Amino acid sequence: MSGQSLPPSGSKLQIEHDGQELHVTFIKEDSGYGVFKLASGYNVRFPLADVKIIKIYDISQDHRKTMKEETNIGRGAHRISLLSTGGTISSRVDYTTGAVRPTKDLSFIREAISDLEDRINLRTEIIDSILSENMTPSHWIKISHDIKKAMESSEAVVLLHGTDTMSYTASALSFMFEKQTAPVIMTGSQRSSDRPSSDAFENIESSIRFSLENIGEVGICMHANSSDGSAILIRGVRARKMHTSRRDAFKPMGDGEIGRITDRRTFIKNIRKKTDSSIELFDQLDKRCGIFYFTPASTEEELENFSRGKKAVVIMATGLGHVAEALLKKIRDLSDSGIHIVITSQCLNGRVDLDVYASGRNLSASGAIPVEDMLPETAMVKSMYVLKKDPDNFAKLMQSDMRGEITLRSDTVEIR
Amino acid sequence: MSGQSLPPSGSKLQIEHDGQELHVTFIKEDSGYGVFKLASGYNVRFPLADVKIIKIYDISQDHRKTMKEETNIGRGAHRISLLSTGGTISSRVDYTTGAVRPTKDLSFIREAISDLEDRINLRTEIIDSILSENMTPSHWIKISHDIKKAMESSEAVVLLHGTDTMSYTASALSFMFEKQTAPVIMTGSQRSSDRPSSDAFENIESSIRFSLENIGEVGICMHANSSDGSAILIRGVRARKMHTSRRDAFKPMGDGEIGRITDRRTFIKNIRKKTDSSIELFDQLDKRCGIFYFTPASTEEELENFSRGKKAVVIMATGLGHVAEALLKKIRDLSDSGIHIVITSQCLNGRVDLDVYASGRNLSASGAIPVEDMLPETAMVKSMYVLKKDPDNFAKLMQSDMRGEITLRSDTVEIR
Amino acid sequence: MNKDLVIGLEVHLQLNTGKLFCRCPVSGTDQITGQISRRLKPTSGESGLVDRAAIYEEERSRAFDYVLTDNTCLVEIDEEPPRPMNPHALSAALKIAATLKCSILEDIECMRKIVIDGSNTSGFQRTSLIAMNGSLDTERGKVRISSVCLEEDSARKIAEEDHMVKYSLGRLGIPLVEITTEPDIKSADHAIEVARLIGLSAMITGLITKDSDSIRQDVNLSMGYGRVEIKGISRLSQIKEAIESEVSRQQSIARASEIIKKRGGFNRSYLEFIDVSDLFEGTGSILVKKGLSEGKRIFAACLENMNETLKQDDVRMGQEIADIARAFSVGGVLHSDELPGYGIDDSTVKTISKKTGRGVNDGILLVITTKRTADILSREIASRITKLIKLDLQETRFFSDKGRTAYLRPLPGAERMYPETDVKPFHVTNEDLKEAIDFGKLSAEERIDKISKDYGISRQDANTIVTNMRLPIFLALGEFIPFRSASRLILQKIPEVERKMGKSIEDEKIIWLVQSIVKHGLDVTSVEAGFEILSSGAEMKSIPESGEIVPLSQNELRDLIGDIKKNNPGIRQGSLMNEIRKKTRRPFDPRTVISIADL
Amino acid sequence: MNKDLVIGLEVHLQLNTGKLFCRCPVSGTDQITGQISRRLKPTSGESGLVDRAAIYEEERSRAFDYVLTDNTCLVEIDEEPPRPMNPHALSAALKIAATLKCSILEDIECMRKIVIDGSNTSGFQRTSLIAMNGSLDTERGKVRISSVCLEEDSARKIAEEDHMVKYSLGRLGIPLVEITTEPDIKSADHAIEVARLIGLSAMITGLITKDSDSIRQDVNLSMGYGRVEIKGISRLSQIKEAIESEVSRQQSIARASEIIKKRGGFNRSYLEFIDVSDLFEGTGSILVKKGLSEGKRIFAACLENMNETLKQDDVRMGQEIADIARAFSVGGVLHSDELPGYGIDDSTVKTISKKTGRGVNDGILLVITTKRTADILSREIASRITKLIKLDLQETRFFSDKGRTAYLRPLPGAERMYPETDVKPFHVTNEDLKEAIDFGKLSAEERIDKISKDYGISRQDANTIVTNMRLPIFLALGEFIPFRSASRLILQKIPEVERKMGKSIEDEKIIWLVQSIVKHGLDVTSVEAGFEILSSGAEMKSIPESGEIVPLSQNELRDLIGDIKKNNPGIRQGSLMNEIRKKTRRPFDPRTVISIADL
Repeated sequence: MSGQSLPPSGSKLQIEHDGQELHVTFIKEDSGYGVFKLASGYNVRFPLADVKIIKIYDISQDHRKTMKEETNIGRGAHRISLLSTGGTISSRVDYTTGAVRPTKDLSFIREAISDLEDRINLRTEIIDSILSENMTPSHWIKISHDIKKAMESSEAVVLLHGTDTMSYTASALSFMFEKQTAPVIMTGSQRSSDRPSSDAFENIESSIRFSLENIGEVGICMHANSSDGSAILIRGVRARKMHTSRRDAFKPMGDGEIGRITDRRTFIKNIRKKTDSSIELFDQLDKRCGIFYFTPASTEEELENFSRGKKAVVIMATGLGHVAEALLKKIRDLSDSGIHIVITSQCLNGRVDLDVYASGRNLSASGAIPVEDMLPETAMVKSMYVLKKDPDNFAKLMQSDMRGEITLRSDTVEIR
Repeated sequence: MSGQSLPPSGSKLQIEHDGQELHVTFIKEDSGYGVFKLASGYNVRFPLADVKIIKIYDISQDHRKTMKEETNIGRGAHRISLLSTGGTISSRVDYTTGAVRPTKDLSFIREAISDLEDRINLRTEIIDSILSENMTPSHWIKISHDIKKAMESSEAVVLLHGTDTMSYTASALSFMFEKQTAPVIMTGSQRSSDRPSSDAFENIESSIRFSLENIGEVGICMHANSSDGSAILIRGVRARKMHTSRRDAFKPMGDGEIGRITDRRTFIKNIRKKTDSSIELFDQLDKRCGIFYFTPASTEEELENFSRGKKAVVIMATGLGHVAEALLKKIRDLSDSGIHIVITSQCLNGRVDLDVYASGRNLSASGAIPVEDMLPETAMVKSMYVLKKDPDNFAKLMQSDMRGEITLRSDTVEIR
Repeated sequence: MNKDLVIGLEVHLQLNTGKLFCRCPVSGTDQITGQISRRLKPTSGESGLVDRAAIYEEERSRAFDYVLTDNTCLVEIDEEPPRPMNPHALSAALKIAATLKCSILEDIECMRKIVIDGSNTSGFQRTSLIAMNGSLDTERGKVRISSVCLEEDSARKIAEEDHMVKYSLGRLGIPLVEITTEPDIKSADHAIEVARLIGLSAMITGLITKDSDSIRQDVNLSMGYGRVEIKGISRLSQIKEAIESEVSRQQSIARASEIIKKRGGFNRSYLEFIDVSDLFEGTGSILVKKGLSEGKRIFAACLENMNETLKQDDVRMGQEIADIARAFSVGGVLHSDELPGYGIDDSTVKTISKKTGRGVNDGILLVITTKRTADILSREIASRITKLIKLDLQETRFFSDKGRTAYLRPLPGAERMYPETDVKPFHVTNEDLKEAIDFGKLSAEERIDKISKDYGISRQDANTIVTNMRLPIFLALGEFIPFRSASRLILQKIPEVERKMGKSIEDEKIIWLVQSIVKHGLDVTSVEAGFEILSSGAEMKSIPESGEIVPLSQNELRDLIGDIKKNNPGIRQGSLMNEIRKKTRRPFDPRTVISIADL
Repeated sequence: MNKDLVIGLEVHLQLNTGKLFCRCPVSGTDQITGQISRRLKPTSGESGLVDRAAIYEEERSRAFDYVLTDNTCLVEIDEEPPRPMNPHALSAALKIAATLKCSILEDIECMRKIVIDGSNTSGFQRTSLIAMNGSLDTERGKVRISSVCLEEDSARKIAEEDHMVKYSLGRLGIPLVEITTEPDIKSADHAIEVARLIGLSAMITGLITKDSDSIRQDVNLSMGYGRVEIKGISRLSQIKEAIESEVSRQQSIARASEIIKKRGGFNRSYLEFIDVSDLFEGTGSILVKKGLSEGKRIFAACLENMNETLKQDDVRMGQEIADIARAFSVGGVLHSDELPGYGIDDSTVKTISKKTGRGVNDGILLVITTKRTADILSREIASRITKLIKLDLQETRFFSDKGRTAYLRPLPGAERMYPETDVKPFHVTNEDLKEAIDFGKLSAEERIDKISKDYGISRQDANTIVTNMRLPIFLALGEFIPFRSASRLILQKIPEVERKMGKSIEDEKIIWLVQSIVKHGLDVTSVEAGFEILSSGAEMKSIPESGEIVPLSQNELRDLIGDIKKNNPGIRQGSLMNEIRKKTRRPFDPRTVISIADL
């Protein structure tokens, strides 16, 4: 096929390769290779140079369906908005090219929620189509506007999101929505929705069930364990992806569990309720924040380099919130120069406490701000919010609970 | 007492304060305050300016005991070396000043192991006296020499260490000891040994029990759960402190559990055995490594600043090992300039896999080195080792299992 | 009573402000959320009998089990450092201290008091001295207050077996204010007065829990033989009982001491226990049989010069010996003053006497236990007897449910106190200080007078409200209804309703119901009607919306009265009211009835 | 047999190289390590009967339970992406392909084949085409090989109930080589030969598991009515049975079709089911009673023109209907050709006939199920009958343990195959390619000849070693003992010992024992003695150190023989050997005996 122009993907061809004639469907070109589908369904890959087209039977028209980006499902009373930002949950394999990518086809949702069609009137909307590792604070602000708009016309908002940074977005939305008139239930999936075993179906169904409750906060709904059949709702500021690939990757750190669905029965607890008053959205974030991971190899220079251009640095310190004494002077200097140094722990579970050891007291004296049992990622997102909201009271606000990100009682449950 | 010179700590005085006369023991001066112990045992704190010494009964002599830094416990056959580096486990409150600090008094160990006195002959030695947040790679090298020396004259080495960075040290020792003729069991405590409820006693007892087994690797022995009575042994390269304060903070990530003690019965599994041949210690580490914590706020600039002066940067990426596309070019540049970019996941559990999504494949193509299910901290320590051991084969060695830091089978146990 | 008798009190009061070093609530639902087990190591600095007992317990691998309840967190299970001291608890304690005219310490340092009986998971109790040198005016003169401390309550023991003690952690960490008097108390009756007044000074803050053991008194007592601290007195009336029984005990020991000394004294540093189990083959003694079946042995020892001092008239050294054995969990103790008896015949006693080389003045002790424990008891009992005969009686005792005091442990000394390094010393804020001092300007009694006057209720009612810990709800209800009505509701209506329902109504629910009814524009008659309906089983939520709490209108009353009068011509005022009540549960204004009825 | 009969084979062979997409071992201890449950959603691209069944199952909330075993990891439970393809499995598959003279694909792309019966946790099977266009020389001529694929084995079904199917995951992911022939096979006997030769071509690699279902054949068969794929044939002998029963079935359908068409055909798109449960009150039919007691109903429908085609001589359309009902988990199916019967009397049949408007040519179908399922079956059965009468017989069937084939699902089509995006397409390395091609230079038969020649064993022994999957251990033992001895050990001694022990000995243990004995400087006689001792219950570890495997020395033999001869003067050679064996279990060299005995 070298020298020949390639037919459109999906065209039926007769080709010759290695002395054999084959009837195939042309799939795609992939760095010098031609990918062809045999009648048996198997794909074969031949160097294009070795392939000769004998005949083109049927030139494929591009029949990729143009999906509506908005659609309505269900005939029930509850108006729910489902917004999709992309991620695995709305990714499908392109059966022609074999690539998995965010799609604009949300038709699988209809199947997922067939049990609920009598109760809900679901309006779906594609607001973005990206994998979540590419989310930035600017995206969060845009999403917050979309949610606000959706919230104004519906009782609940379900947000589809990639799982990689879902908890960051959940934290950001938690802080930005100072008052919300509807729940924001975020969900994603660890297996894409084109797979029979995808967790997308149950995650969406469960999210919609949660969205029917009187919840006035941002939660993440995912599988509660590896089996199908139960879901967990986690407070946005206390969720963390704790496994790279399992369905039950999202864990409530500390007392972050605010709901559970078992056998289609919904339980919620310790939830903030919706407000009756109007939505209050604070849509500014200072991006000049980051997370510094302290290790025994950390030096003053490393910390200084990292802090360049930042307004707040969240240190993931060791244990109760300790860093090497060798860094204390640098922390004091940075702090004096106006960069807030926030202390969290790389242990992830439990509370930082700079009062137990002399080293902690010294760190505290250097101007570092310990933030109780707040997750490091939440602390970074909160810093972004507080830096715009009330920079003069940065330390005080960081150390006060605003959205459940700090809990003063440490649950006695097992470590996650 | 202003203007008066302060008597030694422990002196008995009669003082006047606020019109009251009091018989007290002088404890210490603390930023302008005098701390005095009443006959009832309570301490009171008065501004020194408000206190008048009426009489000094008894000027205290400094009676702090000079403890031997080496001692022998037990009359058994098994020669075990116990080396202390400091940390909470060897910290005690100074009953006079009230400060908790590493002590050179290991006499509590005798109580901890009274059950084992018939079997062991334990030689204790203080090799350092620091809190583990102050450990650096240089300390690891020094410790490795001390261990080697101890190993040459005993069947097992127990190493007391602060918990904050214990898993880093364990990783370092795991790599540095290429062959070991004796187990190295590290232990620490979450409650200092001066407390009746300290976990130090059981942790030391359990460590010594483990040290009697045929183990040829570095393990961390700590409480298996919040109750007393059972201990877990975790492979050094797979241990992580997962709680700031609980006794059972150390968890085996992945299949890192290599032993357990329940009701004083020892079980071990999947262990590497001691070698009969001589000890092989590789005592060089390249300190120019660090952990970069990727977040949605991360920028090319942040990564570049952090990487300055480094030879290897371990990125804690999201999910399966993804970072924002916006960083790919920078990663390629850094990689091209000779800085190794190692990919781990901030999920901590599970495996990175850059083959599932296009974003991962692009990252892989940018020269990043995904390291399976290796812990980020272990990856950093291993980088230090490999950079000295065989820098030309950096990627290959990082992606191969050397000490159990990479497991090719992912256990189906719950997420920790 | 003895003329040398010197009495002091320690009063402990639980605060309802939330726990002291974590943010758990004081009361929970007792729902069990988990269980852990722990061991405590006696720390090497310790000394004394309790420590010996603790080492002994350690040797027996005695474990403590802890039941977690829904008002516990990681702090109670010693898995997280304490939080800073609860400011509400501190403020309450300062007010109490000020009411007792104490000097408040402006800088507070938290201490650890080592306690290894398992009642604290940490192995110590956190306690802070917050004030000193106060005084209380009593009918029998001024009593000095030595100190006011703020400490954490211990865990509640819920089960005890041979190798295990189980505690519930719900109570651990509740703030306790400990008020200690100087030994200025003159008599048991005086002690009761002092305890009552101290209690009142605390209750007047409205911040004492309503729990059954919210107030506990310890008595310090000395009649010249050393200080004895008697713990576990929860009711005022027991104070007298405890003092009198302890005085009688000490007098008895003094007599025994005199007798024994006269005979030449007790000069052993250990008892020579002989294993006499063989003598009990086929014994009729149930106690002995049980012991043998559990694998224990019977040990006998001669008690030098102690014959007829063990249990003879009011000389009861046997009890003292049994107490010490009990500290080592040994219950099987018999002595010659009660033998023959317990199924042991005279000939056996004689044989034992011979075997132990008992002289004419000597007593015999039988102990049913293991060899190992017997070895320990041998020294412990000898040392105990020696101490008692020297009339060194100082120790901590407890007031048992048998109406007598019993041995608990040695007196704690100053060496058991160390700084709590996890809690930073702190300065009392000027606001707290000022608030406390202002509060302390009136004594408790004066403050009750003021309540009576300010809210227009009788002094007795004011006093009852305070001592029943009803002050907070009284003040809360006063926001919605007149204080007099609030008082009546709290002291009469609600207790009545609670009796009918057979359970108490939570304060928050009472406030909610009152507030909800008043919000509907209804008054206290409707409120009382509402509680009446509640007692008949109605769901609380439905009551504010219920028509049955709406008072009868003039027209409705007129119709009703018309009907009644038709059937009962010439009915009298009282009967008319009753007839109306029979016909409707709705409230009405009696004055309107009178004006309409035109009787 | 029918002259138009066309047969092809698919042979599946499990590789013992470790699992295909994870690093789990192929065999485990079957120890259960956990259980999960899942649901699979049919993906929207799917169509056909199985999908309808799947949707139906979904509606019934049918869940799949999976038992985890110790040879599973996160990959088997679909919780981790697959690892790269196991290179050892690929290498083995390539060798097999080369032996079958296939062209190896140099670039391999892994596909997902959608399977939603729960046998794959992911909902698909991973499969890769690795070679095409091979050929096999058989006694009846050349048979073309279409393709060699490398795929993962499915989970093993261990239980099935109404709402649940349970699988064990131990087998999931074991590499399967799938070899597909063109339909060049001429007869059932020929099919057996082809299957045997294909099996041999795989077994000669020494990399096929010894598991009971390590080799499974599917037969593709057509006699002009569409292709039928028959699955589940594990033994070679069943191939013939399956082909013959399917041929007879198709002939029977052809006859039924002819009869029905002659009568006017079957022209319904659904069956009109009538609820006739009322007729069965107090019925004697156990089947019906059971159904009613489970809350099911009895539905009857007329089967147009199908009288006496349901089960009459060799016309058995009733079986076809029952098969389709079974796909919807309905077991209670009866038809007029078997009625009266099953406890249903003639009058009931008549009443039903009347109610359903049965004509003279019509049959009757009774189904015991729920209304909902009956609604679904109504269309499914009608569509099935229509298809059969059109003689469109193509579908997937399975060979049941009743010796006949039964309906399984529609034939899978190309539309069920999508790329496995989690596994990168990859290039076969030159080394692998070369190794495979070298290996393929000899056919399996030639290679067996070579083994026989190279190792000095008989051709039959060589063949047995290969077909019993003993090649790897044969080669391994050859490192320590002569190959002929290894062959004897494997084919005779060890099977004998295993029979005695009643269990098989793992290969690793055999190798360990042989190696350990040889290490002690002992030879194969000692090895055999070692296995003998093992069979008498000795612990394996102790055997290499045991004196009992040390051959008798010349002196020892001399003494023994002397003794024996003394008692048995004139003993003969054979008896002498037996006498020695009676006196000792230790091995000895018979030649030495002969030379010593001097007989």
